[in-house]
Amino acid sequence: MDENTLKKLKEKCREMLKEDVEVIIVYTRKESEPKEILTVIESPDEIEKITLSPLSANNPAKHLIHELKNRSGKIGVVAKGCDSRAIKQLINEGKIDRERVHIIGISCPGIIDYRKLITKFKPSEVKKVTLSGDTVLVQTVNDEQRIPLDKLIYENCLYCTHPTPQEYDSLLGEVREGRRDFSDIEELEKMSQEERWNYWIGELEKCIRCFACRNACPFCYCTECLVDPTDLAISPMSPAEEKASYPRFLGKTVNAQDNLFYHLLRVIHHAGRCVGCGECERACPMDIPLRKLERKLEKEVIEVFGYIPDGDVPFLARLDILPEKETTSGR
Amino acid sequence: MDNKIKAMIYDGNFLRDVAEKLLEKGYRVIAPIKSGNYFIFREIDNPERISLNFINTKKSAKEFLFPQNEGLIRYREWIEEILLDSKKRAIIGIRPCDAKAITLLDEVFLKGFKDPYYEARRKNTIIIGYACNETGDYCFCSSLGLSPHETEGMDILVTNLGDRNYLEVITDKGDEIIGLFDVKEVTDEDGKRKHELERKAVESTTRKIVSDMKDVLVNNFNSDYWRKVAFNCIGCGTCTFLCPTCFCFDMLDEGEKEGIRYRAWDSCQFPLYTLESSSHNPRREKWQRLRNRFYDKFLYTVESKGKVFCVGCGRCISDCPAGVDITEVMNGLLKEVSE
Amino acid sequence: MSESCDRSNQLDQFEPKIIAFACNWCSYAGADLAGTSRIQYSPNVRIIRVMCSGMVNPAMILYAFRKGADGVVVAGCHPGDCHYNVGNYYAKKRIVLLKEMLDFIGFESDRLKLLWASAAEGKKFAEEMIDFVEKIRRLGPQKKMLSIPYRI
Amino acid sequence: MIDIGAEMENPYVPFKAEIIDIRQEVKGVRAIKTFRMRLVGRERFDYKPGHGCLVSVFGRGESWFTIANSPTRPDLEFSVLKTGKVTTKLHELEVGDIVGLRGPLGTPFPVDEWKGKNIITIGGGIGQTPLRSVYQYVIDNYDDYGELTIVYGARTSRDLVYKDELMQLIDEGYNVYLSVDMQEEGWEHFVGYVPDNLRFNVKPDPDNTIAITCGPPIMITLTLRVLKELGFKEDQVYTTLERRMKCGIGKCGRCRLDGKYVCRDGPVFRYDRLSSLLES
Repeated sequence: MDENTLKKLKEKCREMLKEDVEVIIVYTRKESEPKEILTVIESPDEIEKITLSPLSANNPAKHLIHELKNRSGKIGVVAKGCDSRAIKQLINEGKIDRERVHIIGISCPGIIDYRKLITKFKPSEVKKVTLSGDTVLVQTVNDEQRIPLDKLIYENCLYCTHPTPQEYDSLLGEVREGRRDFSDIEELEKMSQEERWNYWIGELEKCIRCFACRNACPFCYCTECLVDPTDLAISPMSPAEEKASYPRFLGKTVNAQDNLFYHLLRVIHHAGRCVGCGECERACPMDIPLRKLERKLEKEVIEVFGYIPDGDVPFLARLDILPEKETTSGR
Repeated sequence: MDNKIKAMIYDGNFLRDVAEKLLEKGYRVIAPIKSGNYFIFREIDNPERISLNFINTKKSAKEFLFPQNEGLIRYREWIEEILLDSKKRAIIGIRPCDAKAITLLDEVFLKGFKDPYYEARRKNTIIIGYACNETGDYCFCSSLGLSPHETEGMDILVTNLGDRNYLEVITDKGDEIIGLFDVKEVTDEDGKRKHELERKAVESTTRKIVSDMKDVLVNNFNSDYWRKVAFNCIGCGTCTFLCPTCFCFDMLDEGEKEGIRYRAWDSCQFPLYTLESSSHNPRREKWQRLRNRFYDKFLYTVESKGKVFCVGCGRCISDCPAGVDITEVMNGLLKEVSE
Repeated sequence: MSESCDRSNQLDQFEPKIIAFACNWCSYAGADLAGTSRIQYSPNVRIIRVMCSGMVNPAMILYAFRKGADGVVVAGCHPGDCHYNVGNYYAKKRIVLLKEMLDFIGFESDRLKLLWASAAEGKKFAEEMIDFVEKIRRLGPQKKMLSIPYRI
Repeated sequence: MIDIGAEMENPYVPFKAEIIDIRQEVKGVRAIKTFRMRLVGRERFDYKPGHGCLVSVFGRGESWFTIANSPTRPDLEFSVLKTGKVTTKLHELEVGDIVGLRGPLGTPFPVDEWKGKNIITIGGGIGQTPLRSVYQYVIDNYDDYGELTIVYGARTSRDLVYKDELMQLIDEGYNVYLSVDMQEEGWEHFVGYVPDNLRFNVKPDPDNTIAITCGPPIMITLTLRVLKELGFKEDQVYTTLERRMKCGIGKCGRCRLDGKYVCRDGPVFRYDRLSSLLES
């Protein structure tokens, strides 16, 4: 994520654009603030726009699906550890055709939580944010500050299991070891049942059901989502009974219980698929700790079912790893 | 300065004291409190919980006049009850841009067909504003003809001069309330100080937008620019739900035999918003929906209501997960047109 | 789908509302057998016939809780003799995960029960239902997940 | 000009209405039923042809229907195509059931301005409903208006709505041009699409004539093109638009098309106002 990785990335992109790659999905900086967004570059003169810093947060997997649908050629994509895991999982689920993708893997030391950054700096004054070693260099209009990364790091990256991409065509940055650690989930599990209920109802009461978490997640791609279908598979010819009897599990009543229904249902669909990229928590305007729900699910998938994520056979298909008892928790 | 507005000085923290007084008089007081690392309006029962060191709250106070869920009719075989809510309320500590947004909502709900539900709440709500001495990084109210010390839409505007408060009373409702407090005359030194604060706030605004985009938008409806702008957008409802001037709603029935017909916030970014039962959807693509949001704010509402429906609060910029920025989009369109 | 269960007021003895999703080939036939052979079991159980226990979607279970069910039972065939071969395996996987998540958020996951009952085990089906209703009666009415939109 | 929904003090609360007669117009998958309703406990609100109502079924929701009969005829008639949640429930109702009615909503046809002019109505499928209200009004005040021509077509003769009424009009000597898309035995009228029927058979003379068209979007576009070829100017042609509607009073933003609300400023539009719209 430091300067020379960025230089190598630019050279790599220049080469790729000369070869068979039609476009590359890369990070570029917004004009008015240091936040980085994903853009598609097609020609070599756009190479200068590419950035790579601890602010390159978003997961390009969903954009990749979109571009593959709209273009015919090969597509390059810059992917950190969790992003490449997402792309690999989507390949297993048949949403991405591996031959048409050139993955530039970036070994990721952890990204900055933008919300923490703007509590310390005014966004319009920040010129450049770069990483050297494990301290962050923030160049602002009037001075330059050095802050240790773990002061600004996005909390989810502390529990990162795959900082170095597994699935890539070329890899930049030295290899890093991930670790599997569910200490924050165990903290929550120690609380009593009442405390946990009050904690979660207190958090989920803030939800305004804007569906940013679902729309940001690379694995929430069903158009007929049970909770808020983005498109109904109806045609002018579909009979009225079918449309009338369409199941409506959830209206637009926004209260703690209905929000809980929505989030539980959304999360449980990610069993064994979630790669921990944190897009859902970053997208949530109300700062709800959504990652904790997903990580609890990942913990159960590993401990109760003994399924190691990233296996080639998706979790749903593994019917041979059922626990004997109904549930081991019983707490 | 509108001549009707009376200015006066109050020693001490007026917002906290007025909250206490109004609670005693049986008002439901709604004020900003700190929750997590942002601020939000909540109904409070003791004035200590008010905290005022914020640029703006996460959600505007719109939800107390036009709630996210509002019961209209409770029914069994036929109508059981019409659920009007006319409890006396006071919204305290609202920023000038959100107060202006409320006057825009009045344009929608009180003009032409009077919306009885909105009117019942609006008539019984006192709005006491809190001027901005420093604009945030995402604010651009000054480029929309608004000032950080704007008084439109408020009963009383409070400006913090440090040790004392500079009050501006705009409506008779404000007069009644001021009557309960002992206030002092304004010295011209206070007046100078207030204008100084206002000027400093306007200067510190970094973001700009051109408010009259009408003809640029009309000629560029089919340009490819809108597809590029929508590349990153994920089609969620965050910008519309946080926006203080968005008023679209959906009406649903909950409960087959007996239940409630309620209306809930809806977003033009959701595809089902315009999907017809014949499966025809006038805005099927994500970029058409995003384009519609910009056209609604800067063209359609100008055509139908004569007002730009944006108050420059910047919430849709700061909280957009995909980094779509209304000022960059509009200025980008102007730049692209000029090339 | 269960209608909105209106909350009967607090009698001296709490009568729980139980929703049972019974798989058409085994458990529903088992419940039928219990009925035809005059085996009594508590009337609180409302049975919904589904073609396979694998069809029971977590949304249906959560929807039942949201509308006021005190307990939900998913009854299917014994592992191995499911009419669709793997339906009950999926059911088990979903129910175990859902119970873990319900427990994590502080909801009594004992209110959800997975039951294997073949077509011949009418008696076992009835007994399981009776002691499940007792367990729920001890747990008391389920108010946590109950969503009352009329509160708007 | 009738103020929209003048008699409703709360625009979201429907009037109580009882179904007094149901006529099955079309059977099968795309069934159509015409409901005749009478308000309970109050006089019928007065309205103009082209006004519509939101028929409300508690527990299911509301749907917009243009009033099918002319104000000169008793009660209120709505033709309901079975296509979704609310309409399916409506089709299950029997005579005597209670529904809610919110209206009159929308902007009606300016029938007063048309006095002394010839009227031609061009309808397709269920689009015939608003036109029926117009031609019934014209027939009841026939000396105020010029010549009336009715052009109406549907996919098959089974899909024709108000068939017996139209046959009766033919016997009474009004020029009615019916058409079906495909040839059927026992069908002696025109075979083909409505716009072709208009171009080859009807060939209306644009002088002092008002044309009103309503039906599926493709039919409207083709009909507008034929009318232009025949020399109709844009302010002589009226059409209606289809949009998803919820509040019906120009608030909720769903049916907004550019600066206009289809439910309040429409669904009837004069064509010259439509051609300038960006999004149509």
